[in-house]
Amino acid sequence: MNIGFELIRKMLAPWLKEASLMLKLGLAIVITIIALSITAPLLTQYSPIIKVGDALRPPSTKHLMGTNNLGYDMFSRILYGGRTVLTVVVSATLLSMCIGVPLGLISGYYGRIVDRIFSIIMDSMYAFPSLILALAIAAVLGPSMVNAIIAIAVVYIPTYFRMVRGQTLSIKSLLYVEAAKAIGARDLRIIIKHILPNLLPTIIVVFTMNIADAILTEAGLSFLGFSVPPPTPDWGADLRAGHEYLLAGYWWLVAFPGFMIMLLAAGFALVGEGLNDILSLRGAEKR
Amino acid sequence: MAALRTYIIVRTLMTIPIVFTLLTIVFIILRVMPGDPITAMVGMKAPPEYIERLKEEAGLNKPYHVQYVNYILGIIRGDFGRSLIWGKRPVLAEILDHLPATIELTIFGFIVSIIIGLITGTVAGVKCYTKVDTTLRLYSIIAYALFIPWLGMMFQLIFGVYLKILPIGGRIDPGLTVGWNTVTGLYVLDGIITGRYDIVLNALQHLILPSLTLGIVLSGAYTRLVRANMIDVLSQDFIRAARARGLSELKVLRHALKNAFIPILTMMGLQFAILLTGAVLTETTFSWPGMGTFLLERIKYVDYTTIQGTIVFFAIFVSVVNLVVDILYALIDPRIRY
Amino acid sequence: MIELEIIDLKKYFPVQKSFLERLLAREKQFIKAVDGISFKMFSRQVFSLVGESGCGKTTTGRLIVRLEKPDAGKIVFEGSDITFADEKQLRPLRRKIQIIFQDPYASLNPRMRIGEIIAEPLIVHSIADKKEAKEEALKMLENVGLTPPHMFYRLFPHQLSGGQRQRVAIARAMILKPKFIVADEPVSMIDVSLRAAILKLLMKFKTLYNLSILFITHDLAVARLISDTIAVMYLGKIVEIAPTEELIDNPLHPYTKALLSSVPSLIRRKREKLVLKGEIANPINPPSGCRLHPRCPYAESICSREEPKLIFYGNNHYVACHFPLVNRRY
Amino acid sequence: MRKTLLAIENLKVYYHTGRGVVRAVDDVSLAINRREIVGLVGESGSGKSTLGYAIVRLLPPQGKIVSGKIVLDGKNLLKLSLSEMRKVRGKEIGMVFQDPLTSLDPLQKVGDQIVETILEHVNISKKEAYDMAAKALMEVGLPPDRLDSYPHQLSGGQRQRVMIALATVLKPKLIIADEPTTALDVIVQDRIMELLASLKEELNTSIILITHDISLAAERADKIAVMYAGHLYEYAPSDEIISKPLHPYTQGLIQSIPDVFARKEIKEIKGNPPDLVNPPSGCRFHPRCPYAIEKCMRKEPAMIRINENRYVKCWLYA
Repeated sequence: MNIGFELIRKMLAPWLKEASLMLKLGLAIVITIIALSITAPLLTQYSPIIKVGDALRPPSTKHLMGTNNLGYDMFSRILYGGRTVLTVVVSATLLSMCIGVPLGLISGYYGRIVDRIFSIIMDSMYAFPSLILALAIAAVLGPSMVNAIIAIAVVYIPTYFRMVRGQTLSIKSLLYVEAAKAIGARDLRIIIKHILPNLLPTIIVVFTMNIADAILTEAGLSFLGFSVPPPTPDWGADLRAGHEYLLAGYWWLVAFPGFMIMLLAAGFALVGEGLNDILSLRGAEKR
Repeated sequence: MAALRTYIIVRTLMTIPIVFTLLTIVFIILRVMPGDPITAMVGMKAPPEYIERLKEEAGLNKPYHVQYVNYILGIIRGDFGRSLIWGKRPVLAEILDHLPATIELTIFGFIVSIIIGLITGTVAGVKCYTKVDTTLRLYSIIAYALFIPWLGMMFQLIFGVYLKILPIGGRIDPGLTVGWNTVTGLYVLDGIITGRYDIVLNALQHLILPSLTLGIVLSGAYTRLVRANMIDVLSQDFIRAARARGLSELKVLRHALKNAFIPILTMMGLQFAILLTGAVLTETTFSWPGMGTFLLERIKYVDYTTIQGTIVFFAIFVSVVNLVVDILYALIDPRIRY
Repeated sequence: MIELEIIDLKKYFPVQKSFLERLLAREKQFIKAVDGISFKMFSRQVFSLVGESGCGKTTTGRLIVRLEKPDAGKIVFEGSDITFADEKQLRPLRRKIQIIFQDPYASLNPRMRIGEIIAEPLIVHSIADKKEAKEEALKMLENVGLTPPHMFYRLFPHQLSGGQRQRVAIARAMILKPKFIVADEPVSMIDVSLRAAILKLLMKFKTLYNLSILFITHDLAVARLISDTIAVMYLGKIVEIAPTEELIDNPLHPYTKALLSSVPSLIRRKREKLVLKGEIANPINPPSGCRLHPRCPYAESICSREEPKLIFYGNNHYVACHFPLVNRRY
Repeated sequence: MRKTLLAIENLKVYYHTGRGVVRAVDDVSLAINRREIVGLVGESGSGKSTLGYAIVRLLPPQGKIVSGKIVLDGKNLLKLSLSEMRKVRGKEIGMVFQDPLTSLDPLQKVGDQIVETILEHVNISKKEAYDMAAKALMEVGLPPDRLDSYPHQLSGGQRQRVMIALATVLKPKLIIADEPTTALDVIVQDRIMELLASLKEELNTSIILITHDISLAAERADKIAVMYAGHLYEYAPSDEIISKPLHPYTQGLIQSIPDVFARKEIKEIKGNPPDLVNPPSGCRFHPRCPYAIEKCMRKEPAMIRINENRYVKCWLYA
């Protein structure tokens, strides 16, 4: 037993600093974008779905990000587009979390045949290309915001399920759960008091990482024309619309929406990575 | 070796329920979910007779269980149905027409991503928690967050529109392939086989931007993965033990890389799905005539059987790749073969 | 009075295999963790199960507190058969039989406060309301020497040292005033200088509650210190049972003797060494007959054919060996 | 030839952690003679492993050797370049680790791992290296066909024998064994210790046996060094230290462990091991020491030489 040496090996002090830096940067990006889209009406006087000027004008002081082929102001489309993206993505990931987590808990805790069936379904879905799966669902349901939410939610249920199931399995065999059994605690108490709280940090990390991924899937869906129908402002759809004018060199039609997608996804990914590092380093020091 | 053979057989058999489940999921999504696919795809305004006719052609007017049995039996026979439009060709034939383009793109994209990913990940892992590492971590996050069509369009703008040095769409200049018979459908390979180096060159030129786009975006995930595994392996006892035996850092790194590669390989199977997702978007951006553009086009034209066939094909494709990866895994790791 | 009787208890664990592999395999394979053991424990006794890792001593303990389901045999606690009791029947029993685990780092929920951990059994069995449970827990903290109790009540496990955590685990086990404790290597992960205190604490509760203790350990020195009777296990079987001093002074089984001659000791008296060949066999396919025979220097052909039974040798001494060292005693 | 093989002088090893600087080894001096087994005894956090790894300069990244000297056979290891140090590791100093399963590369056959080590240090052909590896396996009591085994195919004891073969194949002057038997059962432990002792005779090496088990050290080591909270508190021949421990900590340690062959009461050492980020002032043992006087709190005692072989760091003997 060499615990002392091990402990010191795990005290990863300088690395916590980097993790919290990533977390702060990510949070700054995410909060800024959320704030911008909430306060959109204060920041721009233009409606995103009304012709407000000449078509295909480059960025100017009047139209910060130029205008598109229909003469809509790109800047206000970006701001309001953020609302669409965040609404779809956050509702979808919350939905898949609410379904995936309980299923994973049941599957992991009780095991046996229920676990077999759930696992094989979830594993198959997980291995399948997410965008194509979402595409199939969205295509059947038809393009609308609710349908996009459903399509994305279905795609990410396995992410939560697999993580929660795996963790439940390993926590279930830990001594403190055994100890709870030995004092006579019932299953429900064990799941809620002993397993779920220990899962929460991981769930939060997966949730933020998942949002980042869902942003890209939503953008993919709307780029391919299966998310919110026009003229609702949406970054992926705007990118698609702008693609047609690319050869003519109207760069502002594509540069801004795509950049926003990247920025928002990167923001959430940074938050996820930072949280993950901090939690695992803290965990290592606590042991 | 007998144990290895058993493992391969068992693992192959285990693919069957997975494929079966996937097929069922596809069936449920396309038919049992609220709203029927034909109406959804044609639109509510289409004349009812037209919808009825399409349903009958696709066999959708029968009860669900009959449809399900027919569907599964058809796939077992290798019958993916016939297209509803354009000469009613067998779906499988159409898929096979478009498959090589996708494979060529994914192979090159994969190569780009794995090269970038391995190098950046290893460097980040070895130099972990230095400035180099921080930079590479940021790179991996940004690369991961890049939206493929956007990166593709930026490349098109720079290299196609402004610099005009690279083609921005398609697989090859149309004039070149007149009178040229492909062998495998992979243009680079066929060009080499038939000695048409002008075709090889031209195909490669067309490949640069799409595969760079796909590769860079995917490399982010690999950087992260390789880095995490390297850090993990480098902190293990046997690395310290190898240093204690006086092995040179290069040899120590070799031990580390070999061990770090195993979990990476497992992840590659799952990454393959991401690769395909990426390919669909890349194809759309670069008008690449592969499976992705094919699928989208048929969705637009409501070619229902083709849509189903293509998705089923993707399902089987993914399962087979995962199978191959798992077998490779067993070949590399002696512990699997108990 | 007999507190606990174990009769021919068995537990086989299936070798983990995936669904399809099991279909392909001709026969199921099992790890024979506990393979037919019997013993009696008198009340207020400390009974030690001693053996090397993988001998089945921990599984035996887990079977008795019914964290595992036995495959065959009988567990009789205070006259009632609890071998196959279901969860509902077990609940009242859990108040009487408690377990202390080896690893104090893993046996406490990292997200619960020390106080909550100690009070939990009272809440689970609806013995006390929240306020009473807190009072009890505070008293218990004082009892196990974690003072000031109000401070420790609010701490989280990671703020405690290994020794302190094991005190918490003991407090949790004792708050229900049990009759019977399974102590599974309670000091093996604790710093040497703190072990004595933990053992003393355990003995304090023994007198306080008239406890019977099944003490599981790999360390003969600790077993000698605290137990009345020692049983030695090897590969899922009990090979020898005797009162402590008798076992140490007159080991009859070659395995016990080998164990004794391998334990490091500060009193470096010259001992005759009994050296066993090889290492412990695979519990999936244990050797036929006497399980020690491939390693035993005294093995003869009967040892590989016939399994020796536990035989009484006087002085409360039982041994399962065809050629016990009894003749070599003088 | 000098009598002293390894001399550690005023060694300080600090870890820089999130909570502050951990003084894991603080001003430790220790001399080890040729053909001697020295038991380095201490509880977790005492700095015994850190000391062991500092000798081969294989500390975790946060660990730094702040000052001091480590002289092996007249050569200060702390002054060597990294590549010179690499030549010392494995060739002049062999290491045996606590957990043989995780200390061997799981993907490489044990034979290849031994051969790799040999070829790194000696300029011979692969064939000769294989013969050497086979011989090394036989020396540790394993059949040479085990060269073709992967680590997971061996039992715990066999793996530790492989580790020992790896450590001794180049006939080093010093072997550092870090808790070499903690992961093993007593019977196997005894045989592994026997093997180490016999190899020591055969190869004329010295061994540093790092262990938390003072009984084990007492049985096998010629001398015992007792560490507590980063300090070396007592260093003496095993017999003397067991029969007449001088330092209160050593006394407490001996009183706190039960013995199979003795009917004795055991007594714990009061209190808890100190937090090394904020160690107690003066003598680090003073909060737990039954004999502590005011001076112990204020001032750290110096190492006192009792006789030629016996050292203790305690105000009681000043």
